[in-house]
Amino acid sequence: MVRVAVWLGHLLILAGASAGATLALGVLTGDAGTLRLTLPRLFPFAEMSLCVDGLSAFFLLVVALVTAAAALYGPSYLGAHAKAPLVQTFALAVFVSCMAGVCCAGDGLTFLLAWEGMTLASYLLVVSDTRSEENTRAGLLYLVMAHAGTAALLVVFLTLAERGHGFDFDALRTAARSLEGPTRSALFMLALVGFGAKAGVVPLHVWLPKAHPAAPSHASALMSGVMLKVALYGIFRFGFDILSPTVGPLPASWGWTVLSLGTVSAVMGVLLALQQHDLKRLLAFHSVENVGIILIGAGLAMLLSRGRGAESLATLALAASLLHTLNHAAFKGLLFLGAGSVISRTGVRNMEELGGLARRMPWTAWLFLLGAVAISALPPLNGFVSEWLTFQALLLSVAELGGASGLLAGVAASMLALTGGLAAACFAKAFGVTFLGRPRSVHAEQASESPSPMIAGMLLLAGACVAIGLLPGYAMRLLDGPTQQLLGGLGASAVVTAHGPLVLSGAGAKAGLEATSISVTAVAALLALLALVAWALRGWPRRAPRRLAPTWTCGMSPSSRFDYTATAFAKPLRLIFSAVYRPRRAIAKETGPSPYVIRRLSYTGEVVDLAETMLYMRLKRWVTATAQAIRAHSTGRIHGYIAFVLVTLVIALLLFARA
Amino acid sequence: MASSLLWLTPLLSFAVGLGMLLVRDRRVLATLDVAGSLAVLGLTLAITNRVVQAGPVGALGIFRADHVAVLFLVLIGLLAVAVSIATVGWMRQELARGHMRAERLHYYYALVHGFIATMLVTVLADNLGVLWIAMEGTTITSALLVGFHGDKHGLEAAWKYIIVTTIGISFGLFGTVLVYGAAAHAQGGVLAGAMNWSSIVAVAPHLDPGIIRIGFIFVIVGYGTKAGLAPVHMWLPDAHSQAPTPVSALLSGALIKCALFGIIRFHTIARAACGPEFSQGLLLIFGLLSVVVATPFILAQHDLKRLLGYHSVEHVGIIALGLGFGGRLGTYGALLHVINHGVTKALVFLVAGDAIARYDTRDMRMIRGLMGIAPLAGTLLLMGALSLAGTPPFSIFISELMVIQAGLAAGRTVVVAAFLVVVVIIFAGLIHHVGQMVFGTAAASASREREAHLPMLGMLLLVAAMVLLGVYMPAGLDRVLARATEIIIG
Amino acid sequence: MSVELATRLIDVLGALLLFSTLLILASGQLFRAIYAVAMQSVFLGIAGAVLGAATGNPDLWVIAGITIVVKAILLPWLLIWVVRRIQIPREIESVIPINATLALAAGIVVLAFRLSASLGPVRQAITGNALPVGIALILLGVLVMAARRTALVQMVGLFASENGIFFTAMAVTQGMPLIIEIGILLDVVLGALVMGILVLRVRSSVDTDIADLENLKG
Amino acid sequence: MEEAAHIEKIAAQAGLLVLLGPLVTGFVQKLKARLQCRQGASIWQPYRDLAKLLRKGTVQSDSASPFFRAIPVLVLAATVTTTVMLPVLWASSGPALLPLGDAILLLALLALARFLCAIGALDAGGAFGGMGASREMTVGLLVEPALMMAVFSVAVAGGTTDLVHLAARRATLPALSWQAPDLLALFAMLVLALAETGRIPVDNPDTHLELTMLHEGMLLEHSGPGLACIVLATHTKQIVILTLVAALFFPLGLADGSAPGALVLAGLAFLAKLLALAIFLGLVESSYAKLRFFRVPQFLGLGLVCAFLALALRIL
Repeated sequence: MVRVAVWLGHLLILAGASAGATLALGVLTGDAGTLRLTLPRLFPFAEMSLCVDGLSAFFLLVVALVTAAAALYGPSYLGAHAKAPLVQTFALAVFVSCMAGVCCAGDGLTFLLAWEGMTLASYLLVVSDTRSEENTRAGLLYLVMAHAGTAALLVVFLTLAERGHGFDFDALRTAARSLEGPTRSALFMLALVGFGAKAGVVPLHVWLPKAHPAAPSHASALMSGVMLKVALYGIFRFGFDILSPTVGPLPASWGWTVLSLGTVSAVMGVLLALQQHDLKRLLAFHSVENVGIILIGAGLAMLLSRGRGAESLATLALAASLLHTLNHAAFKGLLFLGAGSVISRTGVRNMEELGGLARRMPWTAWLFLLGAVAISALPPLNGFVSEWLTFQALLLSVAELGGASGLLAGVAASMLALTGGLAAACFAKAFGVTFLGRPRSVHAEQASESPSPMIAGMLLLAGACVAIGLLPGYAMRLLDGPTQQLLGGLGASAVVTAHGPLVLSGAGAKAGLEATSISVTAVAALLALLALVAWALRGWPRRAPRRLAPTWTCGMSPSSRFDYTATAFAKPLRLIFSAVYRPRRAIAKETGPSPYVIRRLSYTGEVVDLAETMLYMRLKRWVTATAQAIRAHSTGRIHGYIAFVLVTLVIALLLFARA
Repeated sequence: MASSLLWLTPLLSFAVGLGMLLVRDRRVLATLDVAGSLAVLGLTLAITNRVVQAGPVGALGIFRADHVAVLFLVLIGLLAVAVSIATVGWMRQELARGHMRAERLHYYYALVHGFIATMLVTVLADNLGVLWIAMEGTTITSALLVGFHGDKHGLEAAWKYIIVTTIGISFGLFGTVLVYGAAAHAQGGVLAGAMNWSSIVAVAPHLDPGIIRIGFIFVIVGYGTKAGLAPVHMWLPDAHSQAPTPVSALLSGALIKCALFGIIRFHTIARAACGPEFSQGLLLIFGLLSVVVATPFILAQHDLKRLLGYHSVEHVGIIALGLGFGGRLGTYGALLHVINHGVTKALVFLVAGDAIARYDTRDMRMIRGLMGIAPLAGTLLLMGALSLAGTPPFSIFISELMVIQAGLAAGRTVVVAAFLVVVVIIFAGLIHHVGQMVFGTAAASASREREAHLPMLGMLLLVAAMVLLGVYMPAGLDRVLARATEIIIG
Repeated sequence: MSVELATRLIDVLGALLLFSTLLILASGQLFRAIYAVAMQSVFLGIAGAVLGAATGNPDLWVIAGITIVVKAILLPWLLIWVVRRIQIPREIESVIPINATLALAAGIVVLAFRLSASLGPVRQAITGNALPVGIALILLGVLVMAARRTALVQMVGLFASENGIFFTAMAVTQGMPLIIEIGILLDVVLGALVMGILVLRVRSSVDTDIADLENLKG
Repeated sequence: MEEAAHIEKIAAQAGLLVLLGPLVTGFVQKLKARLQCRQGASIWQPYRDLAKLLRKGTVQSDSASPFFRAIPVLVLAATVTTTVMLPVLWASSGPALLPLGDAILLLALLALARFLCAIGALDAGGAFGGMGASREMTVGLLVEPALMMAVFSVAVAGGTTDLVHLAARRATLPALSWQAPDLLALFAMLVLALAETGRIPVDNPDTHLELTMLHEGMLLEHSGPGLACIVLATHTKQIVILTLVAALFFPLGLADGSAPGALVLAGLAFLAKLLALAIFLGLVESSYAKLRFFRVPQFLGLGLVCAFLALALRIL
């Protein structure tokens, strides 16, 4: 009975997702222009409406993609080990529809309502999976951060609505036109804080790695893969559309802020991810990294935006960042689903206790590897495409901008390179330790492949990763709408795929010079060809048959204890970047009769998240301490009460009795 | 006919109260309770209907119901019904635990209805003197209810309550006298109903601003005490935490609002007499103070009901802010917030009462995993808390939205900023407390008896209102609110 | 009786009322305080009568009568009954030392007079110095409640401050409507009764003064 | 037609690089031997080793997964793919008919190879593989950004990251048009090349003590043809790196047509560059000791700083 309901729910979600996808594609491919729909008037003071333009449609597409996969994946997953499958199905439905609502909102009120609905539904998903104290705390932190963000957004929306006499986006735009510079920038910064808190921008990210893993895995996929994007949608919508001045470039301060925030988030996110042993937490931290990468592109586009004579370059940057949005949704969704299938089969999240799953769950393993390659920005998958575009944009703008901004772009470029390397290392670790080697626990020992619906969900996203990687030109066409809408000028595809859909070219190079262009498709073909050749080479000439033998462990009989653990794998980086990690370690030695005979060594170590310890912990401690102190001062004496009344009256009389 | 309703309504509930003194049987009492409340609700709705149809209506020269009044009237009726339904279940638990003695039940019910009657008179009064008398009446009846358990803490709370609020109210009376004096002077000699709000408002622009200022200061400090505005709020957490839970619900949900009603009446006069800046400025200051002062006590609180008490302080502050920001939007938002907070706070108090009964403690550190042992109550508590904290799709979000927008419209950016910061902090505190109560695993000692669904009806009624107003504004309510706004800000 | 005479009389009575409140403040004995407030109520009644004579408004006579009956006889009697009922220390313990209290009182009186001095034409609406005296009485009454510990003294303070209100109310153009005055007095009596009940119940259950309870805090 | 010719050129260059790869290794080994006053093996030894390995059978770890066998092949493929992106003999500044790639793609492909290698090392599930993988990835992620920055600093000047165009463009500049950034970038490149080619002082190609291995450590479990693939990949990677340095900084004598004279010249120039860089490798390797692994970051830090300065000076 319950199972049927869960299935039905997910099928409905799937249907909704496909509907949304078709709608979005319709708008993006230009058949249907901008769609408008006025909702029944719920509140006297504001008219509510939906409006799907290019930008909305693109993000709607992102939502729909991952949602479809999650809907395929969900039922079996929930069936496996859910506390309250019905509640979670319901919450999931609300969650995705609210995300779609935010993307399609045509006015501030609809936006805010959907936005908060999104928060609440995801909160429900976070706390409903396992009722542990930890999850409760994670949910609390999440809710508080989200609420703080919303407070900032409220100011932005209400200020504009107040000036524009209406919540409708057009009204907000007209209101924004009349703004003077400082106010405009102040509002943008507020919006950045509001959306950044939801998007997990460092240092507002602390809730993310705690909350995302706590939800059921396909919900985590949606939170990490899509919800962050919805927040980014807000940044795009406000930065380029609503708050942007009608003429002239965007204020340089915006681009600077976004670009630097993006860089910091990218590096910090991946650095912290490297030290995680909880599969899902690791992935969550990578979301911080990728949001950073997306913001790098966005910030660059802001710096280059209108009226600096580099339209095509700005378009390139924006296209890179938008494409990465789509890509990250695809591969992060895939990875979370993969992690989920591991967890649902083993019940273990700590990768130290896994291992050897590649043989037991081959599908999951292959797909996870694919996702890992994609997220590490390795060719020939989609992650590489968007990062290549970002690199091109950065390099060309270095020359274009020059000076401090140029240097910033240069630094961003090198940091991006570092990020790529770190990500590769991180996923070599994650994949290797989780799926390869020998199983390190009975759970891993007894694991078996997940049911086909879950595999199907992953396949969908994997397909997206490969398709975007090999045929980037076609994905690029989807970006025409948003890029033209936000920056004007030529669309993305005109700029980026100048030499045909299979060739990417970093446009906007200096006059008279040939734009750098690559064809991932061709390279992939070459790769495949060479692989075949090599395979043939190793197959020929005939030789003695293949033998199996135990791994070389200096002559001792190999066991899973010889496997290199995740902690050990990340050790060099822990030392190199100890300034960031502030690693703590404790080694307890249990010696036998003589101090030289060691019975047992137990090692415990941890790294800290600087933002958490330096900012939030201190803030929390300070606030609670003050509150305690104030509260301690209140005596329950009635005379005090009366005195307060008397004094208040007297003061009020003294101050206000006379005009 | 319609005019007679004005005095029939309080009279009815008073009569019900008196009648109860003669009854001993528990069931009959409960039935009378619910029936009486339902009748009151019906009558209030009838009055509302009349007012909406044909404008304000007066009676006996001292009663009058206009659009402002009916808002509060309906709120009282609604809460009366919800509370009396919930009382059924609560009373069972209390008797089971021996906190209530069966032979004293009729006093309890009688007092509750007397209390409701006085509140009705308060909002129906046109004559400011009658307003004051009824207000003092609420103090007396509810003070007895606060101390009803007769334990040390209850009596202490009752004493603080009656003493402090009586002082406050006497200030209110003095303010009333001054305004009356000014009015009588302006009208030249005493004429019929010189003490009636309606007639005073008529001449308000000609009143002497100097004396009105002093009068309004006395009123806002006086009735403000009763309404729980900081810094004269201190009795409130004591009383609201010690009172029997249904009474707490009424105190927080309805009584505070009656005091605000008094303030609003005088605010209208003061606005007309000395211009908006004066009274709005005062309201702004008290509002901000209340919101800020409540914060630390909410954060570092362990007693569930005290927590809710301080929350009432915060929300009264928000209402005052709305009035203080002024303008159509602010006033509208404040009035809407009166309804929203009344409904939500009553709900939360009732659910909290259930939780407290289950765990037999008010210490939030002892209450864990309510969701596990009482799913419905847990859900309601969570929803209520989220609503109190101002998250959509619950009603309070909408009114807070309006208040904030009004603040920005009034150009009070600093106040709004401070307000938002504090609200976020309070949100953190509240969700921290509630999250830990709702989730986690319950102690073995907690009672796991199945939830009786009939009493829950009362709460569900409130939840329905809470969610409905969060996602939709009925046209009728909107019209009443708009008209009431006009009445207040002219 | 002519208006000037009335005004002069009212001023005198106002002074007497102030004086009696100061007596309450200064008194270290419970009974003295009670007698002082009773005396104050008598003055109040007289004031009512004077105003009634001056304005020829019969209501004021009635009010004066009721005032004397209720506030000068009934309530003091109630207090004394309570005191006799429960054995409590007869001397008043202070939260704020008496001299400090008196200093504060002086300040408050000055404030009250400054305030009403700032008022314009409306002063004619209120006979004599009834307004400043009223304000002063109210604040002083509350001061008593804040500065003295015993519950009963707080009740005394409350009555004193209410007397202030009544004084002003009477002096306002020909007094308030009779019905209202009666209602108010009724409330006062009821309130006093409830307070008395509370005091007695605390005494009977836990043998302390209710005003000393301070367990509810924070 | 022209496209076909283009493909031929590219194929020829790629083949050349793959074939010359082992020779460079052999030459360096010979040089080292001589510097250590040893006779040393012939410079053709690497070819013999490869042939031998190809003929051998395979011994595979019993705990390895199905991935294991595919990895050498993929590593080789990824590495060899990079060879088509380099200007070896030809460099035309005209539009690329086959946009096969640029510096970024090249580095990314090398990273892919490294990634796969590391996975293979973890697959067998021995401590040494894991250690090797961990260290290799660490070195790799330290080298990569620096390498990128060095390349960028050149690319910014050239306005493109396409190596062929870069080379062609720089070849047109007067021979001694070097500025400070170029020198810094070159220096950085040389430092990083040592690390990237797995040479002392970062790694020791001919160690056989597991604990000191970086790259070798990852290959422990590979054997026979599989090992051959990876070794070949290693040779190829080395020559690719050297060619990259050459293409970025000494784009001299590159032919712009298929005139035989120009071709011969280009060939000789290429050999000369390789020789110079190989000698550099050999000299450094025989005059330094291998660094402790945790000193390596400081060594690479040098390259990182140089590369960053090169980029910064280029921009400002």
